[in-house]
Amino acid sequence: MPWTREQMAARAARELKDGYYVNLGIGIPTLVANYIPAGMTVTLQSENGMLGIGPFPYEGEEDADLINAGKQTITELPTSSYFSSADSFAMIRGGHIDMAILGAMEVSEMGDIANWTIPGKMVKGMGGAMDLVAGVKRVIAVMEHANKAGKSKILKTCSLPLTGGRCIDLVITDLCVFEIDRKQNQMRLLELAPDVTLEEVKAKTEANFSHG
Amino acid sequence: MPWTREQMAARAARELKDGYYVNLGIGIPTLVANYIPAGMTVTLQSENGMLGIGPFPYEGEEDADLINAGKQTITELPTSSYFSSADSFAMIRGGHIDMAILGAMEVSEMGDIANWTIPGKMVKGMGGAMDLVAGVKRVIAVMEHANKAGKSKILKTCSLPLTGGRCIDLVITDLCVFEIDRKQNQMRLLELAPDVTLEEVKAKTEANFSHG
Amino acid sequence: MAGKVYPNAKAALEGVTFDGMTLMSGGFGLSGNAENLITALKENGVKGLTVISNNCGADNVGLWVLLNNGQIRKMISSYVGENKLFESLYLSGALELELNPQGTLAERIRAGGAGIPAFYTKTGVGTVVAEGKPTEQFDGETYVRESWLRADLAIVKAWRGDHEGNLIYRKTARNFNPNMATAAKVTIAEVEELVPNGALDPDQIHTPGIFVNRILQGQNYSHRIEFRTTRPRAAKENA
Amino acid sequence: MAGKVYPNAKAALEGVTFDGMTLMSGGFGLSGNAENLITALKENGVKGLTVISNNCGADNVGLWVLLNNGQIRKMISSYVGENKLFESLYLSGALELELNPQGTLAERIRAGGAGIPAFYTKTGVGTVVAEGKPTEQFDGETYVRESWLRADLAIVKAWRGDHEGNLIYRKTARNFNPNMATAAKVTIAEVEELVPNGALDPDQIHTPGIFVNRILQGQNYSHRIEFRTTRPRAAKENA
Repeated sequence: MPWTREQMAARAARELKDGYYVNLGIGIPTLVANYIPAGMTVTLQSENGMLGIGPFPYEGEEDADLINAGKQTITELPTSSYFSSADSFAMIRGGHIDMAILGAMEVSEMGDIANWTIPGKMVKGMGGAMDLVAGVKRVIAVMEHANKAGKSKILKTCSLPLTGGRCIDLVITDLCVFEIDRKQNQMRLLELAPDVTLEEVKAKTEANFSHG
Repeated sequence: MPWTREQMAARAARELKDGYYVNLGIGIPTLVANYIPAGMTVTLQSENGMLGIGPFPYEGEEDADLINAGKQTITELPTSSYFSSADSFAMIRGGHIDMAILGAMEVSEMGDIANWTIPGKMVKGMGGAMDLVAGVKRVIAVMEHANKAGKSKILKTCSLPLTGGRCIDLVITDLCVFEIDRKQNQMRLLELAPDVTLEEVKAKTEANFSHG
Repeated sequence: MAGKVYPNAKAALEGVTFDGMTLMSGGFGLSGNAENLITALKENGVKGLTVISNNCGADNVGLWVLLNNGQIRKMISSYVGENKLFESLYLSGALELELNPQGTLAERIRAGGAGIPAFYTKTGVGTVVAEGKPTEQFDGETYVRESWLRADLAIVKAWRGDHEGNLIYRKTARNFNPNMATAAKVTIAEVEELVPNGALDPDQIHTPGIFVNRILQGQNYSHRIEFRTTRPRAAKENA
Repeated sequence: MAGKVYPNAKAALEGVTFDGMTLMSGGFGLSGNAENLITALKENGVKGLTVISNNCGADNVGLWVLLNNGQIRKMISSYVGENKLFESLYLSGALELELNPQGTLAERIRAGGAGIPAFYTKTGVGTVVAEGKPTEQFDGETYVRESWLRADLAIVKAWRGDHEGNLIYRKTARNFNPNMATAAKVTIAEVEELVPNGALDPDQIHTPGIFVNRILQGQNYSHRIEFRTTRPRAAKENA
């Protein structure tokens, strides 16, 4: 049985380590915050200029001056800090964030990622995604394994415009987990969702991968 | 009669304008602060990270955490602000300081300045001088016209290692004031100290200059 | 000194706008936007603007107002989603768009204020962002060269400001404001609270007054929220 | 979490020093020096240091102590005047020196922390500083390319810090400290006051805790002043 969105978030949370500074993308990655193990200190960064994101505010306590990179209302913690956009991305680009967990439209076996545009369909922009994949020490993509038509999103080469090349270390889909060795350009199957078979993953994956 | 150090400082102060942000070098330039006309607001920057330098502290009120770029104890004003070294020199390099008034060992008729080292004699360093001459909108050199041996310090070409090229707009010596057109590479005599003659300046100046 | 304080946004804009100018506008999403100055720019009617701003507002708010009034020719932004007007103008060819990675945008603005015409970054290497730009290897990794951004006018929003133009921002409303304040020929700041000189702690100034040419007390801030997310009160007991 | 707080400077240095390492040391003149950590580095005995610091202390204080103990191989600084020991070691060939303009030094350190391997500046063009470095024209003016600086260890001094490593500096003791805190593999901060989490206003943090790996409460600060300048009390009446 494939993993649900919540289960994918929980699986991603298992990559966290005590003391990590982490940036969570919009969508499933945001849910990861709910699965940080008790007793573990993980500090969340928001690229609009904050370290130490707290939980959503209680109703009536929302503050228009306190939002995350997804423009959702949040709260601060006793150890939070605020800074400018230039300082925030100096922090990201300078390699100070330990991990980013991001959504993806396509990932290649070399660790390329496409998650910001579909030419002719979407006028949005990359926001901070290109900075995060280029600057963060370890980048995890959390995504559906295939699109609605059943076509693999784990590819030999991305077909969409890239967000970054050779920058993804781990891919968590609804079917399985791949790790990517960016130096060797090799993707390896690490684990399967319950009752998902190697054959099913092989059938639904365009990319080459090793296993076992 | 040549100008005294105090008179040179007073002459330099006449270049200030209301609302200016100014950086004053060590020595005679520091004295300029005493000649800011009443009613004129001039904000002094210290390149170690402060805007709005106040007067020296009263005895017993010195604060080791509050010094100027010459490492002298100073005070703050109600409108002062502090910032990091990178921010301070971003301010200087970015052209936000209206005027710098600096000492000089040599100035050339093209506006080159040498004021940081004498090879084989002095191991000190340039501190912020190179940043100031390169980044500040208008740079004024205040200096003795000749050395103790009577040799001109206003030269065709500087003999000492440069602090910056084509960056000086005005030179105030004990004998006279020169203005330099940095685009045209031309130096022009603007005024003479009382009882100092054009002939005397000509005799004591190696550089070419126009007058009248 | 000729004071920096202006009675309102309209007065503060006098003599500093011209058609075809480049404008920096602070804010991220709807947080930290110079709402009074944007409204005054609409009334001012200046046209053909190149606007440098992370986003372009949302329906009826922020820079959307200038977009809707046909005053913007080109946007330099990192994210323009959730903005139907923008999308339709762009797809019709009525609006130019230069997309920058958010961190590259922020650093280009900082560089503009800091006298740094170009710098190298890993961001965007191997993507459309790096196309046509010089790249170079440092320590075995490839970097792309990006150039500074400067503007004729920057409009910024702060929480508190004094008469000298010293500014303090509040929470994530800081965002691009301090960087933009340094990168324009003229910077105008609007503040929620204009305080007397001496009311701000010199150790706590985010934008020193040297960067602010004009300042005004803003009014009628919308405090609008794009995505209101909350947790139930009941959770308090378990917190 | 494995805590960041260490009982003293000696403990905080454990496991992070090695001969030949590159050290950044905050401070300008005698203001904002990590005095406890410098003393502990002397006791630690690490040798062959390349030290990046604006100055090199003064007689018996600051980095002078490490210089006098033969621990420094090379200095990267902007100003080393008023330091006889430095001068004699340098002239005897026992010490290497790389002089940088102060602003270039500060920006190279910021670049090191910000992931920017190179940038262009006008500072130093036409001087010895630009010799051997690439230059380029932007908008008709010549700029020289400078590269980032990074270190194995940065030691910084702040006024107040919490257990997360968030730091607030005081007055001109801030100087290079916030920039250096971002540019080393390991950063250790000593503070005059170690305060509980929650005691610092998140809007007022100068160095976010992410940049600080270890923190300790310092003691016995010298508060030494290099050039004591005062005005007479009598002047108060005329002020």
